[in-house]
Amino acid sequence: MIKKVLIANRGEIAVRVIRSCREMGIITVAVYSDADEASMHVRYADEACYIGPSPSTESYLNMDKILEVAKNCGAEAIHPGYGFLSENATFSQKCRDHNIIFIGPGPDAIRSMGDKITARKTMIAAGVPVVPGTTEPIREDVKAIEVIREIGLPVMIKASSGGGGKGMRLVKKEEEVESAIRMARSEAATAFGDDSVYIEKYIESPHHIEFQVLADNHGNVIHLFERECSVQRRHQKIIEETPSPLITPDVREAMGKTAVAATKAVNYSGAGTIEFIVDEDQNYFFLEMNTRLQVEHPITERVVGVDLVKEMIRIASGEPLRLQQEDLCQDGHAIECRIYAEDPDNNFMPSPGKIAHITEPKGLGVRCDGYIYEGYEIPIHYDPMISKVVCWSRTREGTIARMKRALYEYKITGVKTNIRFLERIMDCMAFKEGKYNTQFIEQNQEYLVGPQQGDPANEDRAIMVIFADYLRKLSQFETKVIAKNDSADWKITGRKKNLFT
Amino acid sequence: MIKKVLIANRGEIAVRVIRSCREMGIITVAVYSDADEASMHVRYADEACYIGPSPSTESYLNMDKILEVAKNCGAEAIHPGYGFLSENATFSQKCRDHNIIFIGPGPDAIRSMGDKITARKTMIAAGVPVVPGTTEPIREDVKAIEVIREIGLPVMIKASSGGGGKGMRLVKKEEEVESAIRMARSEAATAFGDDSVYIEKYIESPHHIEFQVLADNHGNVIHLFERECSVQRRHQKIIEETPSPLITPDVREAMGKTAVAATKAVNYSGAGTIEFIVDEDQNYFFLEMNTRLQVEHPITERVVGVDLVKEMIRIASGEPLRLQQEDLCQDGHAIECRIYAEDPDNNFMPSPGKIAHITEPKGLGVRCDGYIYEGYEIPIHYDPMISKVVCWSRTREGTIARMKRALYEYKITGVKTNIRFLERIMDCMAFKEGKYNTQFIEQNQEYLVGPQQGDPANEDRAIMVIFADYLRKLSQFETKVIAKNDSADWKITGRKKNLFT
Amino acid sequence: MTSLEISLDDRLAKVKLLESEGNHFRILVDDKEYDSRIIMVEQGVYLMLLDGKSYNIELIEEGDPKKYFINTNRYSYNAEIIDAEAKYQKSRHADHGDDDSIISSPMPGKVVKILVSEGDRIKAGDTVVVVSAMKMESEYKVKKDRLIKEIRVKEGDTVEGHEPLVIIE
Amino acid sequence: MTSLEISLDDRLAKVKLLESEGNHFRILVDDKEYDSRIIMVEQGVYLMLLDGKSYNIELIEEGDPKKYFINTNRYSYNAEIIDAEAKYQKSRHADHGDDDSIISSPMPGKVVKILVSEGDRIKAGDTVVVVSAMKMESEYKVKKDRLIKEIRVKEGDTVEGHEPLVIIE
Repeated sequence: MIKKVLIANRGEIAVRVIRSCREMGIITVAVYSDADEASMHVRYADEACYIGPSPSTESYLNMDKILEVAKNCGAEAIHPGYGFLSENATFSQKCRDHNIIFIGPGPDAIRSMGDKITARKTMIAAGVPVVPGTTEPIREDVKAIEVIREIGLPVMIKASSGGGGKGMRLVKKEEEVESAIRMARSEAATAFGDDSVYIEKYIESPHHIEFQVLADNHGNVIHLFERECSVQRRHQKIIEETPSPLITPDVREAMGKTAVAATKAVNYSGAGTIEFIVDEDQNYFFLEMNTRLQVEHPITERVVGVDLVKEMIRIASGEPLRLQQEDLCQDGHAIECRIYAEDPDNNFMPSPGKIAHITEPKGLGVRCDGYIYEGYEIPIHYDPMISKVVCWSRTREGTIARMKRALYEYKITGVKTNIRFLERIMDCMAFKEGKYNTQFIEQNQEYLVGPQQGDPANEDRAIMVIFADYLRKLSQFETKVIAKNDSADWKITGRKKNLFT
Repeated sequence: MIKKVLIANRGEIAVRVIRSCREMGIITVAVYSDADEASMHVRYADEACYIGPSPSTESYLNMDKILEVAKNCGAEAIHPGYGFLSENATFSQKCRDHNIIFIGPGPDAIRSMGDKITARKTMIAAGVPVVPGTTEPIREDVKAIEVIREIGLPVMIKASSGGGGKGMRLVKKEEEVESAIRMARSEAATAFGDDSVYIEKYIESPHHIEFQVLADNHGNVIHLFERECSVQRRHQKIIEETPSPLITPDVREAMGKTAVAATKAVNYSGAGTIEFIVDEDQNYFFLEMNTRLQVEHPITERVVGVDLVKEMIRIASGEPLRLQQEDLCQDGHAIECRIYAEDPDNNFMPSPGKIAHITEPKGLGVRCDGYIYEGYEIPIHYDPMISKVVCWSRTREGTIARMKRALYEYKITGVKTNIRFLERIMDCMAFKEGKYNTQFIEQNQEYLVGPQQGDPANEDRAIMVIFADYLRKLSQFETKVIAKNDSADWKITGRKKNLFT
Repeated sequence: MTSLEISLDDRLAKVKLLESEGNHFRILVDDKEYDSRIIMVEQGVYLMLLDGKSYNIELIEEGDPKKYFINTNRYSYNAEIIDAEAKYQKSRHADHGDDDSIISSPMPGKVVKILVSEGDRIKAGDTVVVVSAMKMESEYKVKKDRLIKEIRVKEGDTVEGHEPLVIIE
Repeated sequence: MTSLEISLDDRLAKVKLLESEGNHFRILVDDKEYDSRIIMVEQGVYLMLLDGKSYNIELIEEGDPKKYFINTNRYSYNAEIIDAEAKYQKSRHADHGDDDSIISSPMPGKVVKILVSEGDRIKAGDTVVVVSAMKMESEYKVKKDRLIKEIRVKEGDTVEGHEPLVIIE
């Protein structure tokens, strides 16, 4: 078994990986940039190594520096988390070349799935249904425009090396084409160091349903059922649940078998996710494979009762899978809400800053995976996701009620967050009935805007608290002045009226 | 269904009950004493009513005041939590007289089980095996001494109205008899308002195993399996787990049936616990029934997948049980550690005080039910338990590893706690092997004491941090002096050398 | 007793302290009288007990001890203590320049691209500058035909929130 | 540069600051030199990065800014900053009265029972007073034969930690 792991990541996922390592008795090494010196993953790991300046291109994406640090501290393996280098075939190859275990698939699997065009070709060959689209990566704006004209609008532009919604643009109108291509390529370059894109026919209002898979180095592949990820904003998931309220047991079984077949087709190893788009009639098409741990993996962990990070580490250590497909079942219902530092009332603008106060939800059936703490300054350089709330209960209805309770309990001040927005989703009839697709946010705008009309009694209470706080500061100031006056012969000028200026 | 519930309790259990009410859409009313004005249950409830001075006899045990408040605020039901009035037959009766639903059993069931002597008689009649002991409550020291001489030492003195280890004393030697009786009766009077005691033959080194039961008002009774509660200090549980590492499936089934029979024998309603003492050969004897929710109920919730507080409320509303015995099973393994504000290196002396800083454990398979927060002052008037950590995984071994991780993550400063002591228990071979009984703490003293020898490198690090903190304060002071000097014409006397005196 | 005005979003309320002892307050808000307990339980976190109800209200000072951002359960507000001095400051700032003449990002970020030069005449809807923060890129455009007067930043610069990036006319 | 002594339980260490910049420190502890980053991440919570390892150390001021209770992962310590003034204070307190002559509770609580009267002569092992705190009762006994000189509390009193309850001789 691996004895020491370097975590080439930051934020909540680095903390989450360290937790499982600690439970396995594995020594953990955090890496950090200038901005992350006091970040939770550095505090929580056994060891911590500096890897460079704040921009991720100079630190968390700096492969050679990370490998050098891993060598120096004697780490036998690297866990890449999600994002950053997690789906980088070159990094997986470099780890292999340096005799360091990459906790994830080998370079070939990443390459054939990470490159979305190769992935499509492989899936077509394996008999897996795919969405119509390009078969080659596009590196020039002119070429992209040409291809879009060929397929016909609407289309989706995606980063070839991408995932997680970054570098992704939906184009519906002719006049948006050029700007969309430019933005998608620029974002792709920043996020993945590769500005090539591919283009797919856009299917209106589909469901986004993905299957979790685990594959060992001995040819065994299992799936751990699905996650329904259709609640998206700007093609970024914000709420996920399992089981999906859409698919029937028969379709679930068929999709699970397809997911296992797709995984076997690329000789995969480790934890991965097969993403499907599904229409209202439960027809499903392979969309892409994420060759890494997903943000939303905890809902699967809860319902299937498996620690996915531990499984990844065991697989990377060469162990055969302990779990058999027939032992697995979905027990109860889990929902995850992603908490972002952003302003839902102002076009979801990111809201970095210093955490003034935080109270996290706890109690039965609630898991809260975060990394921020009081006094922590959320850096501007990285993703604005600050935590994930995962709730479970026996029924979907019970889980929604629990999530509402958890979001009510969750208080963060200092930065703006989407917590109230998530609460409104939990109250939304379409969500409660489980009748939603990827157009959910757009179609339910009217239910998702904040309360417009004031509540005079509530205003009065706010005013009184402010007043009490003002009086408290006033009396503290007076006490200080008196204390100073008593203990020394300082002269008091007593400009009390202007004390806060 | 009940619409508004008053919670006649405080601390973590009040917060825990409010959580379930909130998920059910029930309005909650907290009650509080002087000491608890800013306590978490007051902050978290929808409504909050003052009920009296800090000593519990004048507030949380003041039945008439609590009933008056319930009437005034329109609460239809009262949840008593554990401790305080939770096993008080008079209170259950008074609620009934005032047309308020007591979320718990009726006065007759509490009386026949709460009075330990009647309970023994009832159980004997129902064919349930019991431990040899007194058949009448004892109200005089002289009588108690006489009875002890009759049964023969060792004996256990217990509060007739008690539970939770309070007012309980083990007597092994002749010369301890008088002092033990006096202390037990005095503690019983303070905790339960009744100083009568009963006496049982003490069985050396038994296991303490209890069964959770649920009974509705329609004659249905189920059990939710056992909790092994043998890790005790001064007859107070500190660690509980389920399943028990001792009992075999056959014995589990037989004990479960006995628990259901015992529950039916008193026409019970609500959640209750049948406590057994079990010897190494798995012979079991009825010890007592706790006619309320237990501190350790969360491990059952996790392994059986049931919210016990919700079930209690549904039962109290008159609903029949939704769960059938044959639907229930134990999924995986759960352990609870109780966190006390106490000093394990100084005879577990309670350590009330102000919380300077707290970091609670989170992540997969960890539930932390507490009520303290930064800046909160733990009152001297109530129980020193501040939270409970509950861990789950598929296996007992995995759960112990997770608990170690959770305890490592748990940081509380300002008061002393037993966290490091609990960590040492997790490392103790007898515990790891599941081979322990109620003598565990005494028999493993050598493994449970803190590290005696210093670690010079660790000392050096502590010294450097203190030094850095001193330098920080020094520079802050200088900055303040300069700022003051710039902004006003105060004269600085500059006694820098003495700045911290 | 103490009396002053507090602005809460668009509302301006008169507040007067009638009586206080410890955390117990009698306060007049406009014409309504309240009798309440107001307890600071954590830094900036208040518990208010009023008519038997329990309310959690969080105050965040916004740089200035007289300016607050307030979170209540459903609503958030911006508030300000208005005393004589604040009134004077407000009257002075009333005729300050038009904010539309400055293009700024509401949050800290990095300037990714500047699409104009000083002296350029641009059309309504044209993009002036692209700023990236927390992995998201935002385009800042003009609403009317404009002249680029001054560019205060260059590509690659890290900028503060509300910092003027480009001055237009 | 700054130099002083710090006591850590029984140990007395000489500490000297060799260099510091921001949160980067070079420090001499007795004869050993360290090069480390020391960051206060939360109030009283420090992160120390030393030789590639990450350490969490928590400091609690014990009433006096020069006295600390310290939590490291496995060990806890009591520490004190010893400067010239502290040394003087210590020397003055050295010949202070024998603590055994005062019976006190180490924590706040309530006096449940006083079993002696002023002037009583009691025997080794006799209980003097019973104090209840957080629902647990503790008996305070004498180790040798003693005379009860003064009783400073009465039954039912609430007492602070370390407050003298009974004076014995």
